[in-house]
Amino acid sequence: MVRTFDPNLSLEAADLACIRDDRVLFEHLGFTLATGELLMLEGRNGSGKTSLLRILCSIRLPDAGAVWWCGEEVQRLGPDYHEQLSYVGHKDGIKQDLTPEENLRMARALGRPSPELDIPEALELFGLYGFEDVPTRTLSAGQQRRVALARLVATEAPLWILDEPFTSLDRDGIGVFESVMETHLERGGMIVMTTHHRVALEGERVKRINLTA
Amino acid sequence: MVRTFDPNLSLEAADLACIRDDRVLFEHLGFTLATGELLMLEGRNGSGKTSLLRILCSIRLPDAGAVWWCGEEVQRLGPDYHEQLSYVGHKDGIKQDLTPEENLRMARALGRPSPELDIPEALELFGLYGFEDVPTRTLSAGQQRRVALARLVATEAPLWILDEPFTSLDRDGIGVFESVMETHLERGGMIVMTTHHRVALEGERVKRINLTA
Amino acid sequence: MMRFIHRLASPKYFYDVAGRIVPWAGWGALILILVGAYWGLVEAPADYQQGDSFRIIYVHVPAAWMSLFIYVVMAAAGAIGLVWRIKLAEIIAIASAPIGASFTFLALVTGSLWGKPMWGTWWVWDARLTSELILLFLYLGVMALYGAVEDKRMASRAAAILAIVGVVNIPIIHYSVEWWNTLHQGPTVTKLDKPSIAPEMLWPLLIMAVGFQLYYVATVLMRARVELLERERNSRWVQELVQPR
Amino acid sequence: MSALSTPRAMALLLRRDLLLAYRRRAELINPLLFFVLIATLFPLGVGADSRLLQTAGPGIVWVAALLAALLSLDSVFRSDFEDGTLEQLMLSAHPVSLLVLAKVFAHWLVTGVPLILVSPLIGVLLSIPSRAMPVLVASLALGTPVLSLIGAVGVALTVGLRRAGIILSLLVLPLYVPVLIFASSAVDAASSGLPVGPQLYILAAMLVAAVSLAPVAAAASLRVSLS
Amino acid sequence: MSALSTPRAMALLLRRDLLLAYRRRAELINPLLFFVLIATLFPLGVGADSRLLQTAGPGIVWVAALLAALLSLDSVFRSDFEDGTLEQLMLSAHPVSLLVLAKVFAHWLVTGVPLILVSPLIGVLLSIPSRAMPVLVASLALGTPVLSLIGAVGVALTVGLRRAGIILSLLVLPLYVPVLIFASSAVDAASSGLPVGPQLYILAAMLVAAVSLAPVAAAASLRVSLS
Ligand code: HEM
Ligand SMILES: Nc1ncnc2c1ncn2[C@@H]1O[C@H](COP(=O)(O)OP(=O)(O)OP(=O)(O)O)[C@@H](O)[C@H]1O
Ligand SMILES: Nc1ncnc2c1ncn2[C@@H]1O[C@H](COP(=O)(O)OP(=O)(O)OP(=O)(O)O)[C@@H](O)[C@H]1O
Ligand SMILES: [Mg+2]
Ligand SMILES: [Mg+2]
Repeated sequence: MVRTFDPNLSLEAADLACIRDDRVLFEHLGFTLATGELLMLEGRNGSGKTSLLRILCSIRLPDAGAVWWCGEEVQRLGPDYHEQLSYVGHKDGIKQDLTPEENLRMARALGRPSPELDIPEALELFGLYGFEDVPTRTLSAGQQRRVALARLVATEAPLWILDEPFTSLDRDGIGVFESVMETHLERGGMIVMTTHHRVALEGERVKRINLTA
Repeated sequence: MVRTFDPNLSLEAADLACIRDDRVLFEHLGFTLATGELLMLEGRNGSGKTSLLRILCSIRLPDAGAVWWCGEEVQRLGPDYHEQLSYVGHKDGIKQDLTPEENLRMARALGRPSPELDIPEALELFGLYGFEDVPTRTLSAGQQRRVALARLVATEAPLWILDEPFTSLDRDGIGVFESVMETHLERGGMIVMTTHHRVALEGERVKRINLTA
Repeated sequence: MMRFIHRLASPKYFYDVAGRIVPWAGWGALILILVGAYWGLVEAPADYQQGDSFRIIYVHVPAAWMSLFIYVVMAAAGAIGLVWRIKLAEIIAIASAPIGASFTFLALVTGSLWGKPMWGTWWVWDARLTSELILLFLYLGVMALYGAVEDKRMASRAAAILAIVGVVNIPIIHYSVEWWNTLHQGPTVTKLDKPSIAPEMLWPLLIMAVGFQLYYVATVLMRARVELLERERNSRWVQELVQPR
Repeated sequence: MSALSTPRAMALLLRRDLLLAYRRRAELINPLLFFVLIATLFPLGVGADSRLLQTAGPGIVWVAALLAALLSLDSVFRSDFEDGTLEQLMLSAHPVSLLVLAKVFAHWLVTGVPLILVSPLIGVLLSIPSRAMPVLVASLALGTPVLSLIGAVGVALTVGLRRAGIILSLLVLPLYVPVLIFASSAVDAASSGLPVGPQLYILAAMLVAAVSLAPVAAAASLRVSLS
Repeated sequence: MSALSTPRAMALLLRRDLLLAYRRRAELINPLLFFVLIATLFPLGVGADSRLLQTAGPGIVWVAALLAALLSLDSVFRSDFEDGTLEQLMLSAHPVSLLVLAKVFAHWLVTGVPLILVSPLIGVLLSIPSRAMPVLVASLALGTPVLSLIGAVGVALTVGLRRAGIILSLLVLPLYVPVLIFASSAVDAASSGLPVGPQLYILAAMLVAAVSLAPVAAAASLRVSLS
């Protein structure tokens, strides 16, 4: 039986604004995301997608508005909120001197370990079989990105926040990761992401916000 | 009148090999590239594309074989070869504390300034109008990539070596850069590049090498 | 001649030749060192000023000479490897470093053991002692740099550059006793015209020195063979070598 | 599966940092070598008068220790910041201040402890009398963790604020001064055969204060630096 | 349009590096601050016996200068390496060794010159007699460029390594020792009213040798580090 996440989870944002150097990137931005839904942030280069994602993670404070997780403000939840989310940013967030395996072990220590996939399985899923015990610095750009993404499946968090996850991936890699996202949504997970690629996920569960407009 | 490059230029490689940590990435690799041609390197993550590009730039020594520019070995040409090429790697190669304009000025000092486009025009071409005098660090990932690419048109080099130039670009940006490459080839330039995206350039002038095979 | 050099530069040929030299040099070193030690420590007369403590000279001086000699060999081999990209030279250079470091250490230790009875202190900050200590740090630096770079081909080239830069220290060590008036002994043995040392003391010293040389040859070739196998482990000749026949 | 307990996560983080240090074991002895090098540079610069050295000895050892700590500090957060793993730490399910404590402890184990072990040797090179050696070792054992802890706050501030380099020197070094003064005066007193209790008690008190306050301050600084 | 002449490219690179330093002007005074702090920490650690200080003074100034140089070295190539601009330099149409020379010159202007300017003040703090001040300034003027040049080779060798800070000091400090010895002995001699010609000539010779050799060695090292 496939475990599912609590169906009452929700991520809400209202009236968010972000101002950088006097330029208003966005204002009055709000949305609600329920389980099984994907929020796709679109917009041109420099439209504020990364800034918004960092606000949703609570790494950055919004210039107005607030973000709620299951009805509570994320700033006040602190580690309790962080336990529920996994973030993959423009930077991979892996240690170059550790092996992929050690990197994932650390990720599991910081979050919640996944009960379904252990570390070798997670690496295998992303085609890193045979590379699990070399220093990550000796991997190619795409392989490093795969390690960062493997973190998502080696831990268990209902909310994924992804900033251009497909960067440097080859077509195989993109295919694999799309099916991983698919599964996550089916299990009742949520995803907020940006990408300039076309993504194969469609349907009602995909919401879109365009920051350029 | 559009200036064209010397039609006798050529880039040749023969019997190249690259070995990393005992793994042979490629062997007996050779090609010839004439003016107006594009060489597209394909291959999965970790197949050795970046390594090959760095060998072609003469940043890295091949484990076997050699590369020739107009019949002379590139290792021996040194700066004379470097004057003929522009390289955009995985890293942008721009200084975060300088403005885009200052970055391009430096690029022009290190290579050959383009006689056709001055710096503001090059930035304008890549949609960076209005950002020419803010520190590059405050630009978004895609905007930074655009600055790196603007270097190609602000200087004049017949050979472009590009490692996934489309990273972080939005669709507009991709369109612009494809037409820039088109023009470069028509003027008799040469391009060696990798990408996991589909590129709109086709025809006889596009050669392909697949490193996975 | 060129053909011979070319053949020697081929890894497999070098591996075989070195394998044949090692036992000769090794046994030679052992015999010479034993003879020299017996002659020096037992037979040779005691010094009229220093008594028996002078006998440490038979270890100290050859070790100090070796520490300088090996550094020069290392830097020269490094330079050859860097300019002509000869793999064997790189390997010789890097194999020399730990041996040279040990001889330097030995020279420092025996020197300060000798210093205690002679100067009444283990250590003074005089020019020769200081520059020899710097030599130790240079050796350590070369080894640390080599160890820190992942790609061994790059590592040996980086280490070679450092070794070459450090060569400036060698004349400083050698001439320090002339350039500055120091506590340390001036040239006694190496004066060109006539050594100011009794022949009964000189002979065992020279025998020890040759013994140390042979010891270096044996160990450096051994280390080089190991390093060579490791770097060439994918090549055909190594595969054939390790294949059980 | 629920999240690991916080102590367990701290232990794993500690292990990770030690492992990282071990991966670069060639560099592991480096703070140590740096310490030794500085301690030998001084006699070279100052001249080899051994009476002079003896008076200056404790000061030199402690200034060297302080600089070795300062130089190795960067590694506490800088590389984590640059590769994005610091973001991951901040987004972990555990209180950041405790994770910081684990990281600082790892830093101390890797840079402070070797200094303590090698200090008697340096003491000999600098002609510190042997009756003062135990006090030298004790003062380092109490003092170096304080250096790591205070330093962590400084680095946490400098890691994000691009121009905060100045804050590191301005904030950290002056805070180091009391440690330096009490520690080297303890060693001085011991060389002259005077009691050293008061100085060591003060150092111990500093250690307690630093352990309880510095991680919280560092965590807060990191949060500011990252946003 | 053909490429710029090499001297012009060097001038532009120099200008760029100075501009970058100016952009981070808050960090600009960092090495200086460090220099001042060390020079003041010593009296604290050593105790304020002024006869002792006077003998130790030149050594302390020079050790401080040497450490300040060491600390600021990283900035010569490190940040260029990390953002990929170093690759661009290596692929430029000009000889790399000359570009390196321009960068080192910028580094010296930013870190060495302020030290020289402030050194008389430090000299007073450490009770160096005023007749030795000109020699102190002269020794710094001849010596600090050598430190920058030698340091550039070390940084070029270690730029590819993470956490190279301390391995760097292991490589560079031994090579710094001769500068330290001659420079501080010059100041010592001047304090005692002895002639200082020989030492200063040797420093000048070192400078000439370093200017001609170090850029070449650094360029070769960069080529190795990048490949
Ligand atoms: C830690 C202390 C010492 C160190 C580091 C040291 C270092 C050296 C070095 C590097 C050499 C070789 C110089 C060359 O060939 O250019 C040497 C040679 C020599 N040392 Fe020492 N030494 C030390 C203590 C002593 C002491 C205490 C004595 C005896 C008083 C001594 C006597 C000699 C002699 C006789 C030579 C041979 C000189 C010649 O003819 O080349 N050394 N030492
Ligand atoms: N610094 C290094 N040290 C050792 N091995 C390396 C290093 N860099 C890359 N490699 C190895 O070389 C292989 C090829 O890497 P390269 O970066 O050339 O791949 P790539 O084709 O560019 O991949 P991508 O599409 O992910 O960018 C990798 O699998 C990696 O194992
Ligand atoms: N550190 C910063 N300081 C000041 N302004 C910044 C900073 N980072 C980003 N900005 C500004 O915020 C704008 C939005 O940046 P952001 O990174 O959010 O864009 P993005 O939508 O993620 O773009 P991309 O598609 O290129 O990744 C940029 O145009 C930039 O000018
Ligand atoms: Mg972005
Ligand atoms: Mg690549």
